Amino acid sequence: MTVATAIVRPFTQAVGKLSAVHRLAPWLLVYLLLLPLPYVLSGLFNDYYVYLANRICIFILLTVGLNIVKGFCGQVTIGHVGLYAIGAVSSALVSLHLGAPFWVSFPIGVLVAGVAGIIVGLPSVRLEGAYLALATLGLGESVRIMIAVTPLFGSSTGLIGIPTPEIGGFVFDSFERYYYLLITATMIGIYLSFSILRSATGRAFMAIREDTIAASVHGINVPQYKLLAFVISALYAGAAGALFAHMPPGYIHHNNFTIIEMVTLLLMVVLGGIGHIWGGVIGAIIVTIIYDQTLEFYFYQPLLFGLSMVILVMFMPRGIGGVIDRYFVTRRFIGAREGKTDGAP
Amino acid sequence: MTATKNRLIAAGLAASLVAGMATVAAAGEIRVGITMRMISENGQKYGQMVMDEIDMINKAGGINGNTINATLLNDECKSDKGVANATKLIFQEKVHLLIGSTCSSVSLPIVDVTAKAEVPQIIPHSTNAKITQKGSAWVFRVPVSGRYYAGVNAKYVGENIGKKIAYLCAADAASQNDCEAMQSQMKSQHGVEPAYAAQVQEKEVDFRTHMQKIKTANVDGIMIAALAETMARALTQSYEAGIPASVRRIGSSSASNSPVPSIAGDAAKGVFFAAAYAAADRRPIARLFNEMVRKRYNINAPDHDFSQAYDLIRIVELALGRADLKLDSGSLAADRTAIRDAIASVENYQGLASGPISFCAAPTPQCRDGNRTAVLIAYTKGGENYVTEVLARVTMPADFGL
Amino acid sequence: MDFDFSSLFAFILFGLTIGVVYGIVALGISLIYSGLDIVHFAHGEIYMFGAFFGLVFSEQVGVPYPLALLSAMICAGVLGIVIERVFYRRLTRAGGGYTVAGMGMIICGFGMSVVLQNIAFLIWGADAEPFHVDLGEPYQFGDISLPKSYALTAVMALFLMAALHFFLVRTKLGLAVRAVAHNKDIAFLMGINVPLMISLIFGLACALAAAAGTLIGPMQSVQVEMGYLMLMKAFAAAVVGGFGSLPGAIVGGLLVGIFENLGAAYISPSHKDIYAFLLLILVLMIKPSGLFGVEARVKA
Amino acid sequence: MALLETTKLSKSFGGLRAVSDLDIAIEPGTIHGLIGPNGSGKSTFFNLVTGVYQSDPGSRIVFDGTEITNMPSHEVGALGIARTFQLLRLFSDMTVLQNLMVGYHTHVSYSILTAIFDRGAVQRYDARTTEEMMDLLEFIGLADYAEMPASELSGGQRRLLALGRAMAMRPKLLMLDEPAAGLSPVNVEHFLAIVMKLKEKFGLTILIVEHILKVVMETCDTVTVLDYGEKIGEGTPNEVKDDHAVIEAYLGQEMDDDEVRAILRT
Repeated sequence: MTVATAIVRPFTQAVGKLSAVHRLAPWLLVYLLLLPLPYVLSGLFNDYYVYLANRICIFILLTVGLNIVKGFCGQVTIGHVGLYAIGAVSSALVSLHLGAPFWVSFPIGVLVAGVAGIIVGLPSVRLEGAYLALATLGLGESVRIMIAVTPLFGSSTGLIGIPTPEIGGFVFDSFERYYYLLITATMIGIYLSFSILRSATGRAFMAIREDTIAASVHGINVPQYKLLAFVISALYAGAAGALFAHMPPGYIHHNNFTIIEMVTLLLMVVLGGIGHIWGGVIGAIIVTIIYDQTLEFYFYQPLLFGLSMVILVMFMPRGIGGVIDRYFVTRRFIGAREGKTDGAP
Repeated sequence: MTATKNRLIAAGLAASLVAGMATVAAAGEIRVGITMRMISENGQKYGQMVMDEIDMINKAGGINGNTINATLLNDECKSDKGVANATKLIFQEKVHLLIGSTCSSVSLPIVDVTAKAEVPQIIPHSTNAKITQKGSAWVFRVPVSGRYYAGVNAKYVGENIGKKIAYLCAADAASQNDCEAMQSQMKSQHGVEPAYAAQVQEKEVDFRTHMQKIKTANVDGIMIAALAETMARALTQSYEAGIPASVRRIGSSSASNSPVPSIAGDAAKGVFFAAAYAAADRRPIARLFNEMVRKRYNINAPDHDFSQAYDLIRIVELALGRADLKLDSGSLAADRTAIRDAIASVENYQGLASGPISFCAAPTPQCRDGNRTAVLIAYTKGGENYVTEVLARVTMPADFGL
Repeated sequence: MDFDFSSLFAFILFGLTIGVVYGIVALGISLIYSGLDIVHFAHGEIYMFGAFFGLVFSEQVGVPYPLALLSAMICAGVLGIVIERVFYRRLTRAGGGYTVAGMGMIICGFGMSVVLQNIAFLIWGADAEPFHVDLGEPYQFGDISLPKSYALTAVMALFLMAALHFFLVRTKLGLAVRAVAHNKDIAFLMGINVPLMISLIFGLACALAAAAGTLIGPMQSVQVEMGYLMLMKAFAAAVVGGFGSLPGAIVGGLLVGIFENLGAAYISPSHKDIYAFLLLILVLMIKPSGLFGVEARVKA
Repeated sequence: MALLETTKLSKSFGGLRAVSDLDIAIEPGTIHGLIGPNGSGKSTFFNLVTGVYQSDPGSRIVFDGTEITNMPSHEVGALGIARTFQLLRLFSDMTVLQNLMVGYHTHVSYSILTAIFDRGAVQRYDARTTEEMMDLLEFIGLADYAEMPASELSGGQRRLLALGRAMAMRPKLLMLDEPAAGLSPVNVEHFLAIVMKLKEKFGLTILIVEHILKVVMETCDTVTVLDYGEKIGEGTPNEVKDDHAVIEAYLGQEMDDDEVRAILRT
């Protein structure tokens, strides 16, 4: 806890100072700092870490989206990989069969995932808790089966040779180059999630999560906001999927979208902290690194992951983000008590 | 005070993490990376065998005095994990040679990774024809490509069994490929359409609906293309549904895996399939191999996945011996190219496999699909102590099925 | 495919015989839901463990099949009780806060299913294990043959359901269980040992899943991955029948079985696993409370 | 004209009639009390008016000239009806200020697109709203706790927060569901004082459901008495107090004096 404090405090102070200059300043600074990361990674370590950074970026996009619908709106969806798959396959198909460049296929992939989000969301907004979890679990698996058995979607062979993006002769064909694309998308994704969640919309999501009836009575159109959360998270999943599809070597296969991937995403969100904006980011980074470092213990890896999920839920239900939040709350709490000594009603 | 201390601890943690991630590749050793599906019992045993063989080469003095350092990773038959493993092996472990994968859907994307990184890749067991059709100069396939199997099967089926064939194809990469190729071969060789064809799920458990339909369709043979366990279930259920033994059961190449006879039991009797190795092979080398596998890995009769992994190691040993390797810090790229060229120069290698394995320099399927001979094998007894017999041995022309 | 009534009858029969197994698993899921208000996402793994227990008793210990079935049920019941006591109880008791109450339970169940699956993997490996139970030649109905194992499964399943019904309706303990399922607070005030009843419910549900596993093992062979698909279908069955309704679970199971077999026979066999889900969505759209469910009242 | 008027309002749950042919009219600017024994339909009435429950056919609810029968809750809220809950239903994991900001939701003028693409505008807008909400918090005495999660507040503060959240909606009609339940007598006084001040300041109409009769007797202009979902009496507190039917329904016959005193808090 105190170690965490030591890491967090200077960071928050710096952000505070920068924000005073311009609200985008800290974002730009972080972005600029992260841009040369591939060179640092390949210099310090090797290109494999650039690849890992790319994977982390994709996971971050997924978990940030998942956190919106799950952490903020409180809707337990287990079908996120399905939307991820839809984004990946549709973007890949558009560029493979219509020959469209990435800059066309990517938004199409995102949009198709968004539309899928609406289609899933419409029945789902009527469902609560367990029912929603069941319905979305079925959805994720159904999407995978559809891909697995339909030749157009790659079937068992997968979609091969999905073209890599290109802009003005600059081809994003290596992990280093693709990283620029991913880090840009990721930073935009995180920033937008901040914009959405730190607004009336985000507060409405949280209100729905806390108490649906109270939210509704206070003027929040619950079904509409639930659907909105669904669609936003679907857009994130679609973007992650499309970026994954075009990442070299440009290959997707239905077994990239199984329930195991969903478990990994869940673990990332739970570890980082459900309902904590940075939660998904923290979780994606930590889980990917731990996963990589334990690759050689592949027999015990899933067991370790499953067990940590159970233990986290039992003993640290709000994850790392929750611990950080807790720290700030405690500080403010003490501050408030000290500031007001004459006793409140 | 405490804040400084905490900051120090944090910095220390970060530093140790960094130190843990950076591994230094040692010079003077040949680094080989392996990515395989290490989940199934057989998968683990092939992996074990490959590692054991490499150990033995090292114990016998290595290759031209250099030891082989092998790293084995599990890809769970998932393409993204396979790509991650290949990337890790290539860039972090800086391997000279990549062996993998056992699954077509993993080998397919890895071909692009190795082609781009210019690392030779040699495939122990993936039959999908597209793998070598990508035109990579860095890929070599030891097993028989699916396109050859289909040709052999179709020829035998059309001439000896009949032309009214029902197909049950599972939705995994190898089976689907086998199934489609077989159907098109039946059409081109004998001019017949399937009497019944259904695609089932990869891990289907209940085939009764299909068997009922096939029973009423009155066919000469049933082709079941599926992974071992799925095939075993389908075989059992075909007898339960009352389809007589006179209707021949034709398996895809995964019928050679031992779970098929051991799970299907008596239902495995009479099933025949094309594969790259028959345990019933009478050659001395095969007999010795069977004994070795039985002793070391407690497997009654090794299937062709074992023989192919074994052949692969022997080919790798041969090629590494021929290659002129410097193995110092600056020679990685040159060594990789040398190994590639050495493998490409392997010609008429006669090991356990059904036929001679030959590679050549051109990045074409003709050059890179090493083995073109399939043996047709039938089970004469199912169960744990299954027995097979060889029906025929057929070599196909190099550009067959392209 | 040509249509004829004999085939149609066969497909429905196939659906019924497999549906009855979905029904038993769904029964357990419904029981847990009505008793504990949680959806048990690890129930498929309990089913898988049950099948392995049955396999071990039948093939390795060498007891007769019926005894293996009973032993598997007992073992899985104990396993279920241990899981509930050690893990779930903590969460259900914690209450309060959105993270802990609903979502935590679902995530915990999910994690538990991964844990159980991988424990089974470490013990038994990933390969399918043959489960030989020789019951003799299949029954013949004209052109249709029905293996005796399926017939036995159907009979056993019906017997188990009847036994459960008898237990819940006719015994004092069953009454206590129903009271806990209805309202834990009132049951507590009436002097019922609520935690014990909850354990009992959990154990019973897990025993049912194990029964299903042992019954279906000989027909489909036993494999670590078998739990997940069964879970999906049993969930569909439970929702179709009305979540928490016990007769509904059985009817739901039969419906799912028939629906997916007809779909595989007449529409497309490769989409077989999707049909259960389609049925689930259809029911949720038309009657969210399921066929036998009662509309839940919101309390403001 | 009455601000809120229900005609033949009915609601059955299965066979049970929770509210039956209820005609209630609430005059603007008044404090209207709703009393009755447990299960007499008071909370159901709240839920019907605010759209949490659907009423039976034939019912009619009119608010400020608009028919709101079976209107979804959020639209009812937007029209200017705010309510509190018996069990408070605070947004526990959100801060006190955020709770109020949610209350203000219907008045927020920017859309989701603005939120996504013009964060600056949103920040400026929210800063203004925050100021307003801080004034309100000052008014109810919770300003120092603005950044604290609602779950950290004490019981009395939580009741105040529920009130503040309802007031953030800028309602015309404020419906309080047992606002004094669980409060000590001193805190009840404090709470009522704040309610009265709010009424003055914003010209509110208030509908109050309360078990503590003393509260009702002291604050209400009109009182409606419910029993088994039916109206059994209506009038000024003093009229109702002497009504025979009311006393019988409310106090029953078996009650001894101590129990009566306990309920009346006299």
